[in-house]
Amino acid sequence: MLILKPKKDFEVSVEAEITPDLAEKSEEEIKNFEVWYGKYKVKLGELFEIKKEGDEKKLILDGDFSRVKWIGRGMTEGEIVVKGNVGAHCGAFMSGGKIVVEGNADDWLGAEMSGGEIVVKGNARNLVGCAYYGDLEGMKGGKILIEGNAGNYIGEKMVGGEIEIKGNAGDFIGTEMKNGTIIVHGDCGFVGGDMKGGTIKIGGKFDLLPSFKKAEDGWIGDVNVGGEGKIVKI
Amino acid sequence: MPIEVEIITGRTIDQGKTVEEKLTEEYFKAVSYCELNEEDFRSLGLKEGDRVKIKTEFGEVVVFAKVGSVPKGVVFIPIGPYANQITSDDTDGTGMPLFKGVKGVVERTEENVKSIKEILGVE
Amino acid sequence: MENVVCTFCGSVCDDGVFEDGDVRKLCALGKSKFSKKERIKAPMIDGKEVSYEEAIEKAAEILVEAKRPLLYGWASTVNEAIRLGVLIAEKVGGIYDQCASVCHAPGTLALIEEGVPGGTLGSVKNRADVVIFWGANPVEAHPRHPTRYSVMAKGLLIKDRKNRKVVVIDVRETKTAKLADIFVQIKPGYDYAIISALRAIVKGEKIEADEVGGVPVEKLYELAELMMNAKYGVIFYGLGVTQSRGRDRNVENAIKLVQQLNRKTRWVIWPMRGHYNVVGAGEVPAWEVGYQFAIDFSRGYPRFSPAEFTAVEALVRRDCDAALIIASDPAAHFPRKAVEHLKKIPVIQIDPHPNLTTLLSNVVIPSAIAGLEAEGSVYRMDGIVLRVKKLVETEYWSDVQILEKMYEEVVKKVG
Amino acid sequence: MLWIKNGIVIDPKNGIEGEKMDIFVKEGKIVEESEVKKEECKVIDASNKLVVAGGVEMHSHIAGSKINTGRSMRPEEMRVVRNVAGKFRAVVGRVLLTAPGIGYEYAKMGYTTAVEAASPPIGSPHTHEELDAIPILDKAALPVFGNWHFVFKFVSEKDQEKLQAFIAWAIERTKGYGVKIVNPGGVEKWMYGSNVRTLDDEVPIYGVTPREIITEVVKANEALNLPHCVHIHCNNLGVPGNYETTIETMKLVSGMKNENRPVLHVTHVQFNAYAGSSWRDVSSGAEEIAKYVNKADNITIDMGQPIFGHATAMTGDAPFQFTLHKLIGARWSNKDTEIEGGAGIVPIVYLPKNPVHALQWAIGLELGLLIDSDKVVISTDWPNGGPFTEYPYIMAMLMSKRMREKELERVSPYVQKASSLPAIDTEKTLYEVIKMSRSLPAKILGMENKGHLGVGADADIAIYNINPNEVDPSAEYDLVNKAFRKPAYTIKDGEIVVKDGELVAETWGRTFWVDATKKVSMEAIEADLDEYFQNYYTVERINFGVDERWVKKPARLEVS
Repeated sequence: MLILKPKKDFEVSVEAEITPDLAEKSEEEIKNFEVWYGKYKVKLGELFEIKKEGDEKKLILDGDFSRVKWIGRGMTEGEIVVKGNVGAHCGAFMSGGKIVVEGNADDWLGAEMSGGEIVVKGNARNLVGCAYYGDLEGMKGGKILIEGNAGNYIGEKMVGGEIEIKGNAGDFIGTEMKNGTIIVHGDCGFVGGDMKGGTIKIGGKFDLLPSFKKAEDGWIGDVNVGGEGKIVKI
Repeated sequence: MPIEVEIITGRTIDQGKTVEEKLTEEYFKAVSYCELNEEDFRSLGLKEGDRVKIKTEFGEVVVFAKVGSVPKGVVFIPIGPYANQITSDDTDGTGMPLFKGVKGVVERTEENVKSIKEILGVE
Repeated sequence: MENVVCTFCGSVCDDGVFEDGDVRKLCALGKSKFSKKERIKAPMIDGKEVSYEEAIEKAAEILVEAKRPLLYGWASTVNEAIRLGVLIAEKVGGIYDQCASVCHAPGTLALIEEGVPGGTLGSVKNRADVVIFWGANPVEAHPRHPTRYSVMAKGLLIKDRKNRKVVVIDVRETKTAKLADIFVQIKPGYDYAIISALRAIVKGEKIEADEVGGVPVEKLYELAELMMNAKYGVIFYGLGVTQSRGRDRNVENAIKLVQQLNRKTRWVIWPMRGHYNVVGAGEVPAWEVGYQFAIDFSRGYPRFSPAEFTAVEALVRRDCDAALIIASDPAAHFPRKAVEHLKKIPVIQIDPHPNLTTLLSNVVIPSAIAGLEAEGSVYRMDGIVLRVKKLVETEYWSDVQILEKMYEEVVKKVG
Repeated sequence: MLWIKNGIVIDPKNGIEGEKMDIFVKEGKIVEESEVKKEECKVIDASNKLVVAGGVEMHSHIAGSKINTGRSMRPEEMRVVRNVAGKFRAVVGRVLLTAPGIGYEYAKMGYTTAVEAASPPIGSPHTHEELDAIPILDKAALPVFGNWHFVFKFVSEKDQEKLQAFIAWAIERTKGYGVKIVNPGGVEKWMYGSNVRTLDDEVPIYGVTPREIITEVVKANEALNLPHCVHIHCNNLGVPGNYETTIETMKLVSGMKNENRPVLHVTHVQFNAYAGSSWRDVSSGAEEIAKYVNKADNITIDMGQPIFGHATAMTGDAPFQFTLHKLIGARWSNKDTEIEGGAGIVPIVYLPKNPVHALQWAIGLELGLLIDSDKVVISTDWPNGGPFTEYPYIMAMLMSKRMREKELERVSPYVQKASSLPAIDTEKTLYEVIKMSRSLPAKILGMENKGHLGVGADADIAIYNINPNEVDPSAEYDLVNKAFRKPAYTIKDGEIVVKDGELVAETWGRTFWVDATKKVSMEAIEADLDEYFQNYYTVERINFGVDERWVKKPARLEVS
């Protein structure tokens, strides 16, 4: 297990593509692991206090990581626990393991992830589980649970997996989604634009698009793409 | 009584004509007002030259009030430093702030309209 | 001097007549561009007048020392200057962003998703029998657009205003709405839903709702009918679409509508780009480094991310620690919170005229006015390149001269 | 001054076929041995190495609005990092590339000249701005004429004098190099939502046909005696059965002759060489086309070879691009351009197991193999067929049946019945592929100082780590493929720009343009120009085009 603590309030954001694999490395290697601080490549040890406790594949990020991006990028196994907030692209491309964010998550949480689990105890911002610009598929598998609220553009171009939001979500949920499930317990804006398949379950109020047809247990669409996606009230 | 509105910002000819002379009285005049629907204008008890305070979750600003061709419940402000006191700084991950469609409230006020330098906080 | 190219809006009219410091044939905005105005008198560092060389060296030092400098603006200068800006951003490992990120960049995001079926303004003038302005108000933002290119323009197939139907779709009855044959007033924030409805109707689907976004469904059927019966139609969209709820998704949806319409007849869609060379501010970096805006060079190669590297995001997130502002005025046009951070970091400004950003800048470098005192290439809103001219002599350095020198200084410092 | 010592030279234009010899360079030119002071020369030891002229790319989309829109719409293409900023520019791009990347990557393959194959006339200032951003290479651009209303008008009036004057005017104004035609008449019909299907379909308003447009424009090009012949992208591109249109187009110039070059270059023929009546029964028409081209003495082609993987279709053939968009459901950009023509862009992927894609791949190779090597040029029509950086693959494939057999194993079996590729035994020689990538394209372009190593030629030289007298390309195809990807040296205008496959210097090449205005009377078209600019253009006539002083390093070729 590896415990990281920011040494200071960062002037600009830090890009640290760290995964639980790092916990297996020697203390020396961990200290010298390169991260980006603005345009400077710096050693992890320069920005963070490092404490290693055994070889378990687990990272404890203790403190405010809201200005640290790309945490857990492409991780395959192990666990990351963020004690505070976390920066953008957390868990992007991850295929396995678990990330728990005790605070809030920034944009692009779990973007294009294909497996594993992300739990955010606070709120998440925009583009959760989405596809990066130009890519044709967003989230492919795994699960994202947000216990608070989420922002706009959730699960765009999703082809698998599940996103569950306990609170409210913003606008444009499940746009161009092909498969998988999105659950919003609270309210949200437009839902399922151009969705081809998959299911969106909503507990609260939302904006229904005119390109959906009423079905027995909700709505089916989007007719503009000959879609068979389902919007279901829960 | 304050009324709830949706705020939109946009270009105008006068704003455009003075955009390279921002430290002039003409620019100040071009950007320090808002347009309200006639009905809203009356319900706030306003007359030409009166001021209103507009508040949103992003800030507040005092501007002159005019009647304009906007629907009820919509307020138009020319783009510029006054509008930007109350527009959304949240880009929802797109990079584009929500310059049109922020919700807020408008009320009549006796407070003065700040100068541009005051708005910017450099004076 | 005849056939002078105007440097105000994206229409880039090229038929101005410049005589004795005055310009004819252009609109009120164009005239204002060529009129005499207050200038920044001399280069300054912290309010103290210095030489160009000193100011530029200081600027280079700030950019090189910053962890992540933001280089923003570019919409009101020439391509040659923009290219140097991109090269400097690459050298100093900064962010290149440009004015589109607060106007039409959502259109670029939509381009990424769907492409853009478009045409030049001449295609519209010659062929368009239906013209739709969606969330666009050219009468106030592009005053000669209606006469030169769209509403009243005459060309190959359209010989008369009567041959053309003009539709304005907006949340308020703008001055442009008064030129229209049909005005459709919509509820703010419902552009996306209305476009989805139109797509469904064009596709032959039935709409179950009675109204969409404040528009009765019958009216949408009429509009869809008009669109399908057009021989050559155009949607010009404005900031009403890109700066409101839905932003790029609105544009993307409108593009899908145009794709659908092209299965039946011909339609094109195009953004009403604002500044005279805001298109160039995207085209130049696209060929130099692959992207149009929101480009970060901190890793020595370009990366694109609107959620992080647009100027507003970089400022609101306090993710830049110095800024070079050129040919724009973010202090006047950015949300308050973004301006707050701009006030805290070292700012270099290059501009002919004093503006709000000048009041926040540590290094101010006055420049010659492109299109009046300096020449260069610019892109009209439809991507057509025109050459703006040098009409009068000046002592001021041009943007190109300033940036060439700055690039030289930067190279000296970083190698 | 350079002294390239003991290299094994292949120089088809000068009939040199693997001779050990020395090459001398002075002031950017190849010179006689007596011209240099040997003690002042930088000596390059080329022992056991192949020495050839720098490659000449005659059809690639290297600059202008299409390629740039392609970049903007495909950030996923631009995420591949090729070079980090430092001594040289940062370069990104998978198949699409940034402008610096184009220069670097061509040079890293031993190519030193490249021509932008389709420049919209009103977009020519943009094309030149991008050409100016491409380092190292010598460049040129071909403005597109086939759907320009002036051309329709003068062709419909059968007025050769005006047509010639117009072509000379247009090439001068756009700082162009030659005449390109893309789907003549078809792009205009796209403005009404359709396309032409035969050479005799009429264009609205003007009543002219593709047949008339092609015939008259070729006549004008020959009367002007421009260095480059008419360069045509045929009608019906991408339509099964279109090989017949292609041959019919070629027949239009039968009987016409030029001493120095062909009179018609038909480009990316692979896309125009389909037999069959639909995508279900599509097959190769390459053999028929090859038969015709081999027989004709005035036609050349280039391959338009698809490479498996990502590509971006971008052509001036706007209606085809829309059809492609509908067919594959990918994003689509379109640009209708004033009264000049149009363009479109659609991303594609060529998959080896896809029967149609595999067939396209096979047809490209068939054309390269079946057509005489003095009539077919190597091209991928970048980025339409895929990356130009795979030219070494194409060269190796043309030289090795064994390599083709191996490749055939991984593609759809559909090609076995729909094309003749599996049965072709031909193996081109090194001499032939050097011709197809150097002297032939230079000859078709009319660039006398390119594509060869004779005295007076530009010192654009590539040196590869293979000895043509020892290597057996048929068996050692891997070696050949690798060698062409990593030149020992690329020399541009006498400067070493690439060493051991790595960039070592960034230089700036020239932009060639052709001036034929002295051969015509401009007065003939003054009134027409004024009329059309006033009525149908949205820019003033005086603001149309490119002044020579705006171009970084212009090189004017006057036609007399």
